[in-house]
Amino acid sequence: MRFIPHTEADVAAMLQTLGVAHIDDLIAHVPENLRNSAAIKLAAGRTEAEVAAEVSALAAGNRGAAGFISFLGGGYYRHYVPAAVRAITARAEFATSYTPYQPEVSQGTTQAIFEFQTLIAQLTGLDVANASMYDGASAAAEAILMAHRVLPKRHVVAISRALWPDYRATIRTYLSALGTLKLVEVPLESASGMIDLSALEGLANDELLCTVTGYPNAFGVIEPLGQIADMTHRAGALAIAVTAEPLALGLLKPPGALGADIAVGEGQSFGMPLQFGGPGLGFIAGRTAHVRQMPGRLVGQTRDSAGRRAYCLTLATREQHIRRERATSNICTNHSLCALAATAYLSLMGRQGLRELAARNVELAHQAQKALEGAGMRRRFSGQYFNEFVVAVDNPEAMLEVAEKHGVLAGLALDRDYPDLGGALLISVTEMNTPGEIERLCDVLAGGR
Amino acid sequence: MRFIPHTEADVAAMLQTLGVAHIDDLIAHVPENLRNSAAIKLAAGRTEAEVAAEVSALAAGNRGAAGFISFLGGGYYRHYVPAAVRAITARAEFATSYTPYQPEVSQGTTQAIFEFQTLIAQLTGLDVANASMYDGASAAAEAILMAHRVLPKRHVVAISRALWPDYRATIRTYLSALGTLKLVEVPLESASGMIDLSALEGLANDELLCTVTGYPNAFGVIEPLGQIADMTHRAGALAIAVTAEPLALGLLKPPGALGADIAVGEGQSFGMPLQFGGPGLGFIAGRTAHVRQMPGRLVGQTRDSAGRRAYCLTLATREQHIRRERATSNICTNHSLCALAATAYLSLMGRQGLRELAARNVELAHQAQKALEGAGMRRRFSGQYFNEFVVAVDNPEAMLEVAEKHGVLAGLALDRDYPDLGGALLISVTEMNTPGEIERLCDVLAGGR
Amino acid sequence: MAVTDKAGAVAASAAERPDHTDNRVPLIFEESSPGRRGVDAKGGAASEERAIAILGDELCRSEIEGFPELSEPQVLRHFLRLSQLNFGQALQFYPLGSCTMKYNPVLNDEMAALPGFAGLHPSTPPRLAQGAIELMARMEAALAEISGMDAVSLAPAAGAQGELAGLLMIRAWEEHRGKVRRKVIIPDTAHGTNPASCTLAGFDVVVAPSGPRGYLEASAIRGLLSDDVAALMVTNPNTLGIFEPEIQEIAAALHERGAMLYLDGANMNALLGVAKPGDMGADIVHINLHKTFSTPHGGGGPGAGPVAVKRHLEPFLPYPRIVKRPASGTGDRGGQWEFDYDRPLSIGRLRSFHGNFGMLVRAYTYILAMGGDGLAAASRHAIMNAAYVRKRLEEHFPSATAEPTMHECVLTHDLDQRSGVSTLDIAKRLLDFGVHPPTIYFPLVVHGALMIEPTETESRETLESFIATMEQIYAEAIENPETVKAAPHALKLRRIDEVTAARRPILRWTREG
Amino acid sequence: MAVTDKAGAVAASAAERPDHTDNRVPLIFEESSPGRRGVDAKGGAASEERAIAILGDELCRSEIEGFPELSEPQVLRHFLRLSQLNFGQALQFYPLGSCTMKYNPVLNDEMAALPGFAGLHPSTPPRLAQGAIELMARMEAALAEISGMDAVSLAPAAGAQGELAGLLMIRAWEEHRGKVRRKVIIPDTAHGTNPASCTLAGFDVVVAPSGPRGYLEASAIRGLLSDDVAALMVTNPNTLGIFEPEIQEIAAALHERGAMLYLDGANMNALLGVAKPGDMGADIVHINLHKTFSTPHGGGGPGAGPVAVKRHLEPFLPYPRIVKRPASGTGDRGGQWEFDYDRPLSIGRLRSFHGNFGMLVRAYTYILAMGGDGLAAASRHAIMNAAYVRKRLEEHFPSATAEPTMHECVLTHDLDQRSGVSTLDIAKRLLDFGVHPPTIYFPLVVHGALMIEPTETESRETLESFIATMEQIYAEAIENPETVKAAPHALKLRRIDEVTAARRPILRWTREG
Ligand SMILES: Cc1ncc(COP(=O)(O)O)c(C=O)c1O
Ligand SMILES: Cc1ncc(COP(=O)(O)O)c(C=O)c1O
Repeated sequence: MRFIPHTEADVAAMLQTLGVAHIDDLIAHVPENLRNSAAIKLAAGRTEAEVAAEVSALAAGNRGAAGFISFLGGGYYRHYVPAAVRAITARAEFATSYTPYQPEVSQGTTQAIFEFQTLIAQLTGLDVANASMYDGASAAAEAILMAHRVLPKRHVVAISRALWPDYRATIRTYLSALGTLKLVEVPLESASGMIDLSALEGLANDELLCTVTGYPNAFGVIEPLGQIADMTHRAGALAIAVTAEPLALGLLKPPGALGADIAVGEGQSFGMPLQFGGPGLGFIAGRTAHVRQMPGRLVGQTRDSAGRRAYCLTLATREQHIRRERATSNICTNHSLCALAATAYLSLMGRQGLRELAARNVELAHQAQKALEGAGMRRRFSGQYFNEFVVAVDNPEAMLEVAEKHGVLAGLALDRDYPDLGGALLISVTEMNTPGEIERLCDVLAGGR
Repeated sequence: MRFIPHTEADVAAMLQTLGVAHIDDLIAHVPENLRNSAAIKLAAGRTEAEVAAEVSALAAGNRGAAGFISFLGGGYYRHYVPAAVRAITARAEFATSYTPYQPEVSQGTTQAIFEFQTLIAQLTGLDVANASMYDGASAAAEAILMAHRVLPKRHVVAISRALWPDYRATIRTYLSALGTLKLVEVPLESASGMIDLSALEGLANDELLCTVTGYPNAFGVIEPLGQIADMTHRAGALAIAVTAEPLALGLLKPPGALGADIAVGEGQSFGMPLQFGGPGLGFIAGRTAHVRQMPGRLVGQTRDSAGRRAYCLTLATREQHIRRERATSNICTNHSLCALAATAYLSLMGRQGLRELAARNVELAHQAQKALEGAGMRRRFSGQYFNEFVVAVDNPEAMLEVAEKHGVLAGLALDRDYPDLGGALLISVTEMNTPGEIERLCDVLAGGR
Repeated sequence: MAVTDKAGAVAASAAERPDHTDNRVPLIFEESSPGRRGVDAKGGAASEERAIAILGDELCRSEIEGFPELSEPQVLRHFLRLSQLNFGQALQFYPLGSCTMKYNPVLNDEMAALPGFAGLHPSTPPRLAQGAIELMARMEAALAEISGMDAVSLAPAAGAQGELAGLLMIRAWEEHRGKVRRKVIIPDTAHGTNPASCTLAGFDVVVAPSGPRGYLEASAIRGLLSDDVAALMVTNPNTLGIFEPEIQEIAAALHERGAMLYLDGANMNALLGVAKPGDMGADIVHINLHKTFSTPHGGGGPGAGPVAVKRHLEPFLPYPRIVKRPASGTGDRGGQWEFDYDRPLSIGRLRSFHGNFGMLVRAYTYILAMGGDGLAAASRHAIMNAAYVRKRLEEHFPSATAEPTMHECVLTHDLDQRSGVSTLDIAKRLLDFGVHPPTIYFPLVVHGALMIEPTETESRETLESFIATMEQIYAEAIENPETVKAAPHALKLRRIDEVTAARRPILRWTREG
Repeated sequence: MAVTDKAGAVAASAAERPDHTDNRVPLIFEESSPGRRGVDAKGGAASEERAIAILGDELCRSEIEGFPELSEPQVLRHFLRLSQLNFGQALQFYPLGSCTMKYNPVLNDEMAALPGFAGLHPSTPPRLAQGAIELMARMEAALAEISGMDAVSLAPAAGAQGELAGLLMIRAWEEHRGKVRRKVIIPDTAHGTNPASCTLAGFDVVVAPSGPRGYLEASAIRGLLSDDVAALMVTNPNTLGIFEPEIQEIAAALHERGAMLYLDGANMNALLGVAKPGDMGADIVHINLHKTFSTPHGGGGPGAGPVAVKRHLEPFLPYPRIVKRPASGTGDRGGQWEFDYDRPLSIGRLRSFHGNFGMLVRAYTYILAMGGDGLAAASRHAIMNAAYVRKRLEEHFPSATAEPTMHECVLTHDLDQRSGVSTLDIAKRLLDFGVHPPTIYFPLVVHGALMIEPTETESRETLESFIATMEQIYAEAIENPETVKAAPHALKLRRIDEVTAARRPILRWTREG
């Protein structure tokens, strides 16, 4: 067996030391009935070549992974990943190490996390970020729980309906068991595609725990986060901003600067492949005053006994392995290697590269939207947007099928989640799309109507 | 520019230190007429994404790289390369280091080469091997030059006609300038596909410098290396064995044991992708007595000043950078990273794995040959073979075209190089071919006639 | 001027500890220089102005304070040098108990990187993603077979999220049947995520003291049962490495009282082909693919924590579920794989999209490579390696239990009394020998615990070397305890002060420093 | 018993120098254990017997004496640990003169690994390999444009083979014209491959002393010319880093006497967009893709050494040549790329197949990324970096020449007289600071030469740090020379004894040891 080194001689010698005749004698104490039914009925082991062939065949079965012009977005975004990112995350020293519980032999991981925490804090305009969460959706749920630890007496959670359906569903799941919290969905302003501020106003009282707003939101629209935060603060509550396309933060005002108390999101755009939706990267940032209520791991700067700068996990008393049932979260394994990918990606992009990439996304998306407008496809919302937007169409599903036949994945139909919008298509445009592809999109959609 | 770090501020500051106003002032001493015509008329630099797209399109233009059932061999062989080999050669510490002139910071490279030298010596059954040559063909040429340094008074080089045409051509080129050496091609025994021993006998006199024999040869046939070596030695000459499919050495008697004085070959089968023919790996092994006549680099074992075992380049007085025009060869850059791939590959295969893989190649090839025989395709030669063989057909080129239309690359037509054989097809079968593919080969070839 | 200062600093530090492995790699922010870039962006600076014009100033930020600016060669060098400061399983023996640091086959990563997987958007129409969904379906089936359960969800991002899903299913199932129990029993040896997940799922934790012999006794559990107990959450083998001998009686007792058995499958590496959780009577089990199924730990993650249940809980699994729809008009033979969102009883969504797919590809690749026979062999060899280490070390590092143990062993020692050398000191001294220490001080019930899990992929030579090293450290601890107490010595850093880090937390770089 | 001995050994060594980076990784043969395997082969042992039955015993060996036997995890760990004992350009500053250790973009390797290239058999019918042949054709065109030559062959595996090809072309051309000259002039500063290639090509070497100012003077060359001189082989910039100022007059003088100018393009990194060899009057130039065009050096290779010529030599280039055949019947538009073997005047084949294609893909990827403008910028920055180091170090490490230098500078020093510290000592001391030393004692004409080539991809901070380190070493050499003479200190190995290695050569492992 290529992964199991022992030879027959090794086994014989070791069993002799253990004073048993057969390796199965070592599990003789396991109840016989269990052992008797334990055989695993799966095909026998195969050579590497055979395995590679079989798995590659499955990969080839995903026709949508290549050969289509794609405008799919809506929470996961198509961005170019520089080769250097792969070279870095492929390093065995990073990939095959565990959580850095032994800082003396984990400085590579701990320093990279410290850099990641800093980058996220810089992008969100907040004080501190943690070492990563699973994804944007669970991070949003954890943000609400964090807010609740900060304001235990309050119980109303106001969530914009323009938050991604997956995120709202995940939040519902995470909060389902805690009878104490009341989820209220704030309706949208149907014209702008933004949160209905007057409706929010109605919730702004001393029961309000927090507001949860997409920035940009599920329609690509840039919510008036400043106004929302002010309203929230006036009610003494916490404003939570949720970002699924963090590239936007290269150009948009940072949530922290607009008054958000907690900023969470999905980091997939920063150097992670699409890989059918995971693993991506959840991030969470907040204010220093609330750091002891944060979920997940934190790396801090310290020194070794010789006074040299070093980094290690810290404030662990918040965590499950110390605090157990009173921990700030149950998270243990996080998305550390994805955080490393993001750190490498952002370091490569740099200040200028990131801003220019964000700018190019804006330019192309608006170019596409104008072109579609020209082709008679009305934009559904008036609110300003970053790199995705919604167009009003009669029968999105049918349209998408036609486009697909012409080799274009034109976007996402929002009907299932937002039937009230009446025929809406979410179209996402990134630097991966060429002007030529945008033309093609117009042609097939115009034809499709 | 992503690969050039200097900012405008850096350049300004550095130029100030250098006391010049503009970076071009640093090349002002280059004759003006040269500078004026030096502009490089190539497209401007592109983003990584654009470059990746353009080069990938060229790769996609190689329809023959995938989607065909292939039986191509004849000097380069289709073998599975374990993923671990790529993980090892991708290590930046190996890939981006220079020739290990500073052993204290090159022990990774020098020890790996020492291991490579040992593995090649073990496989060839000879005393010592060097750190690598460019490829099998140039290694064969260098072997003859090495033999000439051992026996300067002799000048006839007897080359089997069953040596690969590329190899014979390369040898001709390498020897073309040295008027002293006389190349004689030894005819084949048309029935067996082996060297014509009686013809060789005719050359076995005190003018004979060396015999050069493929093992296995260009027809996949296993030459009677022992008899050839004896005959060669009786004439006081040196026997050179040339192996293009080194996997055969896992199962066949080693050249050294059969009397070969120098064994050279192509190492591509040991963990290198086909990549259209290069880089592969030339190897050369010989007897201790002749080591000072060897071309190329050698790593030896030594100690550091504290007595610890270490490895470094040695016997460099043979080489161009010391001996200049009297060097044993002009080779400087060799194929070190390919030697590392081979070392990793052979370590993974191990004694048992290598023998079993060689065995599987033999089994499948003979299975295919029998099947073709059954389908009425006569084997051209009677000599025993390893994993490729020749079948006699009327019009090979036409046959290959038909097979190609059916998605099969059925082999190589030997007509151009061996017109006298009258319609011959070289078919190579490796572990990459399934029994199903062999059936398919029979069908299309049978149909093709 | 910034640049020369920086340069000076670099040179100085080099002078101080001249070594190319000097571990004070500057922070990426300290290597930054205004205007430098690691990528060439299309559009360039001009497009930045145009974009700001499109969006309007009021929406835009003018700066990203302190953001790094480096060239590609600098960035690569920075992270490659950082990597050299880590231990990793691929390079060192890493017997971290309860973490199953086994070999991660290189092929796993290559398969996950195939364009057909890496380039697949999660919202791709299922008909264009059949290979990926089929892989998930096969993975569900394989895990069901391996664990002896009826249905599997691959959604959980990690074990802890699998725990949350499992506990929420228990709650949903009870709500569905009208009564909600408030308590979950957890042994004192449990992993921290177990109680933490209970809290998140709204249950109160009842701690069950592990019996005198280190395992749960059915009688003790019976004593804790009541109509308010929803479940018992137990890790088997438990964190002492003991296979819970009375697990079946315990399951029966629970079921009798209408409670469920949640089996924490983090230690599944002991059970492959040895005993199936389903057969033990488990109603729910989660499996950490990053432990038993060889996906890399990545310095803390990502992993995947699929949750498997018995038939009665299937309707409560998180959505979406994978289903095969009968052949549609599109002409696919044998129907088409799709996602089912219409799951009225489901606990809901755990996260966005379909789970950590990239990890599923790796684990599936591993399962194909090992096969049923290989997996069974893996557990047996893992158990033998742990037993061997326990046996060979028993003189100076006796086992915390007299019971037979499985894939890991928990050892203790008397060095603190004999020479004031603590378990932490031993752990730090191991670093000097190029060994990653075992899990220490866990489980909490064992004095100065050393929790050792060698895994099946380590050679006998490695075990012998580790044993010799442990013996040497024991001798050192007696002869000159200071050497051990002051460890590590051979690394670029001495022992790191974790206390100060927590007292005055510095959690990010700032220009002011 | 073998295993325990080995284990004992490992533990012992660990004890001796406790450090995970202890560099005595055992030899792969010493980690071997009978019956272990790193791959699962289809067919297995049974097929071995069947194959031997097929071939017959007399043809088969029964054993591969001493061949290693390890598991996959062991093999990976072995080589990853070995890798950690190397310096590499990606991790350290590596200013090795004449070697152009510039950054190797990661994308290059990814492109070479694309299945469409990696999986392409060299004997694939050209119609099924159009992408690969077109890449080669584009590469030929790009190199012709960059070098100012008329035709290019990509066949040479490295610079030295390019030299051989070039010299053989000169000979073939002369033979074609009926007269054969026997001499080639080479400056005393030339790289060793130049004279070695001359010998191989059957020419006698005439050494031209470089002039008092470090470059060749046309007058001196004229003095050496005769009807028996076939060519002058010169590196420009020469190995002192000086651009040969009289190169054009020299070319004219050569051509006047019917001799040719062979320009060694190893230092092409100084000439991109600065001066084209073709314009200098070169008849032949070879280019090292592993230097100027960023393909990795791989610990010594592989590289690629394309050779470019002026029109009159085109017929003599090695075959096969790349040609575009008019559209055949198969319906391809614009014709089809093919290989032409019918080259009556060609010097013949240099090696099997079509050259080191994998390296061509990397270099072409680099050329596309840089573009014409980027390449021109690269040489200018490379020249500035070298000039900056020369200037900043001039006090203690003066330049070997007063002439302006290009992409590299050759420095000397007085430390041997002042304190008995040699250039080798300085080189070894640099290792302690994490810097790979420059090329030393070359060119031979410079006393204690330090030949420094920073390349354009190194940042100013790195140069500043290097400068500070050199100054520090100079100071050390005066204050306590022993520190420098005994260097390195900070590595796992002290200075390695290369003399003994050559006196009693041990060139392979044997069981007896
Ligand atoms: C026994 C046990 N249970 C649960 C967990 C939590 O799993 P994860 O870290 O994947 O969330 C772990 C992991 O450390 C564990 O060891
Ligand atoms: C000036 C010069 N000429 C020729 C060569 C030989 O090139 P290669 O090593 O690629 O054979 C080199 C390489 O070191 C060189 O520096």
